[in-house]
Amino acid sequence: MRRFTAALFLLGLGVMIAAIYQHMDFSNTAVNAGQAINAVAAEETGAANFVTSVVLAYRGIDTLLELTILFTAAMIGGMVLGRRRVDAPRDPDAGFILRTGADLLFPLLLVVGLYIILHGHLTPGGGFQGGVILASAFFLPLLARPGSSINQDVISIVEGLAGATFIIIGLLAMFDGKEFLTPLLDKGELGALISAGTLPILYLAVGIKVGSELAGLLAHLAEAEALD
Amino acid sequence: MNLLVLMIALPLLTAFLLSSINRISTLAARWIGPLVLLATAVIGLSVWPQLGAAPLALQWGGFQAPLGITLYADQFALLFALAMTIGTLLLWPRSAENQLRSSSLALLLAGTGSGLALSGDLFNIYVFYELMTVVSYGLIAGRGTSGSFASTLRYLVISGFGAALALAGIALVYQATGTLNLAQLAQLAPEKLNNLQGFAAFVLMLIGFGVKAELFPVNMWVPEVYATASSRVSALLAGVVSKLALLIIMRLLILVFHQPEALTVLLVLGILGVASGELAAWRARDLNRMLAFSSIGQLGVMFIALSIPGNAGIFAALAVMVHHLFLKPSMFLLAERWGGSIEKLAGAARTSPIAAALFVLLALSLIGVPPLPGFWAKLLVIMPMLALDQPLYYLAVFVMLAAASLEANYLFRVVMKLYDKQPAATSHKVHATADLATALFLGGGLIAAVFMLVPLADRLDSIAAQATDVSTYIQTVAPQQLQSGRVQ
Amino acid sequence: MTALDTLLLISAITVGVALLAGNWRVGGWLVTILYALQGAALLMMSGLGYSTLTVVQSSFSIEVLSEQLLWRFDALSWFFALITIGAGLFSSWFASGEWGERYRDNGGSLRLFHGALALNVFTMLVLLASGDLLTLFIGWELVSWASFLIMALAGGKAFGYAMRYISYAFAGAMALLGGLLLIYAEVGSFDFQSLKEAAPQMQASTLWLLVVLLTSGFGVKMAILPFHLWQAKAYAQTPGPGAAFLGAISSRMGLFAFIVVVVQLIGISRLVEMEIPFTFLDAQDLLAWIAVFTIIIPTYIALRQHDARRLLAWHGVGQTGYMLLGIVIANDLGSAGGLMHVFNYASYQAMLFMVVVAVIHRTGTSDLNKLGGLFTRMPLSYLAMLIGIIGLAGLPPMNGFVSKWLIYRSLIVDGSPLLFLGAVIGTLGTILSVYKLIHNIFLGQLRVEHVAVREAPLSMVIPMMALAVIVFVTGYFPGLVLDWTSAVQASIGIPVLAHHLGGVSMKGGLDMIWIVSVLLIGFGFGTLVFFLGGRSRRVHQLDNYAGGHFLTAETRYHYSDNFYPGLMHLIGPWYRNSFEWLERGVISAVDTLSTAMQGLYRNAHPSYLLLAAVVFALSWVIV
Amino acid sequence: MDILDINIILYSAAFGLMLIGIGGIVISNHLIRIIFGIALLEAGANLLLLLSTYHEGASAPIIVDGSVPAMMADPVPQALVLTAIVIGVGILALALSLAIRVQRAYGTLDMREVRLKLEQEISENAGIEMPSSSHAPAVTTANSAAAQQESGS
Repeated sequence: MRRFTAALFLLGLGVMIAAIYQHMDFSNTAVNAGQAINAVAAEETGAANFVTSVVLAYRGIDTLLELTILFTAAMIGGMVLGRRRVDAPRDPDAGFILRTGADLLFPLLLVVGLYIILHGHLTPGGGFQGGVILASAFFLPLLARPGSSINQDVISIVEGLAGATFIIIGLLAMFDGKEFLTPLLDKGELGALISAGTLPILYLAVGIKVGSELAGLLAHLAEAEALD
Repeated sequence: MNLLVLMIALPLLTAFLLSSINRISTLAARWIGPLVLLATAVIGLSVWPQLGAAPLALQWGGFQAPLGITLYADQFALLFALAMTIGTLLLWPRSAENQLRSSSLALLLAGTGSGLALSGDLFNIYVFYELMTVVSYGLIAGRGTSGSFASTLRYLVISGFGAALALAGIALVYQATGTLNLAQLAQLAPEKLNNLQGFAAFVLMLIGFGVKAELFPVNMWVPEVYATASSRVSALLAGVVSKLALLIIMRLLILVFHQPEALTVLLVLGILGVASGELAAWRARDLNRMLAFSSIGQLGVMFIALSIPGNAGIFAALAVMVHHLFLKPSMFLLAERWGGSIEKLAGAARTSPIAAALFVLLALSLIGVPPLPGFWAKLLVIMPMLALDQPLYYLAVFVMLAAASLEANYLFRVVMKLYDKQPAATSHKVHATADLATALFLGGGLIAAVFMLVPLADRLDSIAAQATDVSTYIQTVAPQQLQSGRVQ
Repeated sequence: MTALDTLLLISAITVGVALLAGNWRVGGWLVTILYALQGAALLMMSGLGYSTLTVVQSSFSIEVLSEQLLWRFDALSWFFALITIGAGLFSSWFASGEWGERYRDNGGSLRLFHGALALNVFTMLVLLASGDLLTLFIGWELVSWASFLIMALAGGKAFGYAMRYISYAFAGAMALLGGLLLIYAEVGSFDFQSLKEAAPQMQASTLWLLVVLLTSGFGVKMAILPFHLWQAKAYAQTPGPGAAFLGAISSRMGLFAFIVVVVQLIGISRLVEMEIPFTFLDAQDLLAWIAVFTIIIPTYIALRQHDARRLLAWHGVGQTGYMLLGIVIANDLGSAGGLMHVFNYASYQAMLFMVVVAVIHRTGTSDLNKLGGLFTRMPLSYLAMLIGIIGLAGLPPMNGFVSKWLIYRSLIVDGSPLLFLGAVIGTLGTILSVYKLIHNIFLGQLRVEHVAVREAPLSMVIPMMALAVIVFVTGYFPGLVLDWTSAVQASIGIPVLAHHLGGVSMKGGLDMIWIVSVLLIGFGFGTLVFFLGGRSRRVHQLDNYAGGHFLTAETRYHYSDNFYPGLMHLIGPWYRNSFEWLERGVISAVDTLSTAMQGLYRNAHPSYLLLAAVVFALSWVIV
Repeated sequence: MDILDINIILYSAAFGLMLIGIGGIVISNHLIRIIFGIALLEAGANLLLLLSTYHEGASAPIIVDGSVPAMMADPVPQALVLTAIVIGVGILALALSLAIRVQRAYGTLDMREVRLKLEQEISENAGIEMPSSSHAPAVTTANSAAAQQESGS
């Protein structure tokens, strides 16, 4: 019965959405904050990738907050899942291919991840995408060698410090008499690797933070079977 | 440069660094949280008088609105930012095993709460809201019982559902106006959002943000969460966090959504909330859930107040909110040791006379007995509603008054139990000193309010007037006009 | 500082002293003296009672929500305050001696008792002093909660009854609040004067809503039908003199507020204009009939009680009907009768409760089936009760006769024979049940366990006797009270009753001095004949005959159980407890709704409701 | 309106994803499916956000080698969606870890049973009898007596 009425409601919602769609106006999409940003971003931030400008400069606080969400989620995840039982049975060892592959891939992933992070202000990519690659770099050996584990304490310190770096860079701007999170340093030449002031540094912090948090979270989830 | 951003940044920074600090010194890790909150509270208080004259708009990162994100501080926002900070300080979670984590969570909650109150950007509000939600998951689940996990998960489901809908609402707003800045939205709303799309966006956001504000059909998480979370967390959630979600809805109503239909939706949901909450509380047989249900009822009253058009509604809602801000945490603190079956409370007044007396005081104020502040708050809600002379508002008044008599009935059933001359077989637990002291402090605030009624009302009135002043909001933020046409 | 300030200040001090010193040996006396001081402060304003002063303002006033809150006394307030303080004084006096010691020894807190009593007096004075609708409501709530406090003092069973009371009272208060705020919405002010000016222009529908809300609100406190269930049990469970105080004056506060708002401000003439559709009745008739049923039903419920305190308390409910009836009739005779009945009733009800409490004090029970023959042991108490029940039954020469006469007379003048008939039926029930009271306690044969019983201590007897004197004197010289009621009538805008010291000056009027003198002379003559005739012989209390059988002293025979079997056989089937059923019905309706709501909140799928809410909200606009 | 208008196709995808997600949340009883329903709903909402300033033919808002494209897409929704996705990931992870714990404690992931067990736990902790539920028959005295016998024997 509930399913039936729920399906009816869904149908109703579909009809409502169609009605709303009918009333939507697609003519003025060019007038928006984004286009205004496109016009001034290169000048104001010095980053060639305007999405990066938005993520780190114009909406930097959003990014800080989403990092915090990730941080919090990882922390709560750790808290909820608890620590590994000492006497928990280990997973069977992975095969030769996975182990060797993981060993080979680890430096490769590390490099790719860092590359993507450091070029975040120039090309598509950035701290989040790179961070995820970093996380997989650290998570892969864990799959290959179930006995080993990531030191969660180190992770929590690393992620904390990375997040703190983000905020401290923001606070430095305040010491400079500017608003919190104002980009600092020389903007450099548009399109160069070392340009856009503090944005790449921020992205590095984001990348490390995302990487460590995801790695920690994944490690936790992977061990979930053996938790008390 | 303004120190106000430190209210948000400092707690976050401390939360990030807490585990590093813990490595260096556990003592420092224990005390730095409260100290930081104290500092941020002082910062907030120091800014307070200055905001009375003129509100303040800050741009994160120094970018001109609407390109960057605006932080808009008027006394209305700061009041709740301070409530969040001080509330967290008073209700600092104390758990033996997870002290470090719950300290971080409390810091995060304070920082986010302040940010949520002060934010002037729609998407930023969403992010703050999500962060606050995640933090509250952590606080609830921090109890560590299987019940707390299950209720968190159920809460997460409905909250995630709501948040996604709110996000869709934001998308609709951005599609229609091309901006997320509230000031600019306020400028554009009469032209671009006064249509079906705007209303749909409002409904989606109302229901999305309403989950935390205990709005009627999306508040099913309330009883189970408050029954499984620790009392301090319940106090925080019911007392402060729900008000912040309400504050978002108020901001949206004042600045962006002026449709009369929006008010009617609020009114209907508010009435249903009051009726369902108070009725359900009437049969509750344990104190925690009784308080949970009754808080649904009181939030319903706030929604009814919000539905009154104009300044009077905001004033009334503000008064009810501030009253509830003091009252509910105090009640939950008392429920800390009195949780569980009401039957078992028989004779508890003998072992803890002060707590029982405080409970009576709180109950009286809650049901609105003059001259306690609860009465005046209720009066402020009802008076403008009757003046409107519309059937639905008459119904709302009737429901509120009937609900108050129900409330009197069930709360005094508890009081009667407390003062029962035949004590229950089990011995009663005495409240922890810190809990009782905090509860007394809050209760004392209520009594003090009785003697400062007039200045308090004036103050709240001016805060409400400042909050409803849309033109000042726009002027203060001063968003640059968006250029029409494409770039190059 | 005005006289009113002084009065309120002393009253507040009384509360403080009672709470502080209530447990001391002299605490009760201290409080009693303070009541006397309150009385003195009230007498400073006695001009109000004789129309030489119209109003006494309090210098204390605050402004809240841009409303100026005022407190002041007028003739009506003064009249009620007089009764209140008097009741407080005598009750406190009564409680100060042996009763208090016993109460304390039994584990009661005298501090709380005296504090609650003083708080009741104080809050009532605040209510009586209210100068606008908002202060009226504040006073109203304060009085409600103060009575709740004193009712709940006894604990145990009393908790349940107090709970029932506060449920009724708070619901009533909410109806009242709704009514007052509706007035505010209509008039734009809480001011008395504005309402008075605006009332004639109000629409009939608004007025109906107002009258229903206000009358229900005030009616709960007065315990008129159908809100009468709470009162008797709650009063009966209140500790000793507290019951006397509550019975005497507490529920009269409802009447006071009714007079102020409905009679004085809205005006009875407006009520007459409000026709009930499809009948030949109007709102005034409706109220009058409610009053008559409030007389009849509770009085006959009282007849069935076998606990003395409950019996008296049920009478309290019934007598309210007379007062309301008189005031609703609102001519010079009726309103004077109604108002005077407030005074008279307070005097003998307090006394009767005191007698019963004294009996409990000495015998330990108020069960009418377990008492009897106490006349020989407690003659002064007996005398007090005799005077009290004569008053309660409304027979000359006591004051109750005067007020009832006025009310009956007004009904006849008003041309309402049916109402008159109803009132008389009520009086009949009263006479029957008060006889049951005095017979079962004092007459007949003494029970073995009560042989050692002594007269109540002086601390109890003196207040009883003082009240007895008041009952008799104001019966002899009703003009004393009629002066005050006339001042009240003048201040609330009702024609003033022409009166003199002995009674009413009109054609076919009443002169109590004459009547009572004749009665006394006749009585004296009878006594003379009785003693001089030498035909009487003193017999032992147990030396009785019954049904032709000689009963030895060992066989006690006291006819108390199953009183009035013939009458009960006749009217028994009419007792249907319909109102109890009604009450239970309401409760179970709330219970069902509550269960349903709880079921809603135990929903396994909260998301489902979220979806439904979104769909409904959207469809409401789109469709 | 042309049925093949690109807006219609894109928006139907977004709304369709949302509806499927909502369907999953509302109709399914299994917690994992419900969580995936939320993920789908979020994906739909993100797509909607991304579409809010969609313009056919606009290029990515990146300046490559100093040349500015003729029409650049709005970077704001892209940044917003990036944020929203990360938030979604965090919440998803959290939900899954909670689900693991719930499964371990209650032995089920069926929403109805979880609700029932939760109610039982709350009532037990509060020391009150569990109110009768519409989802489970009330335990009659006969039943419980039989159960006791069984456990005793």
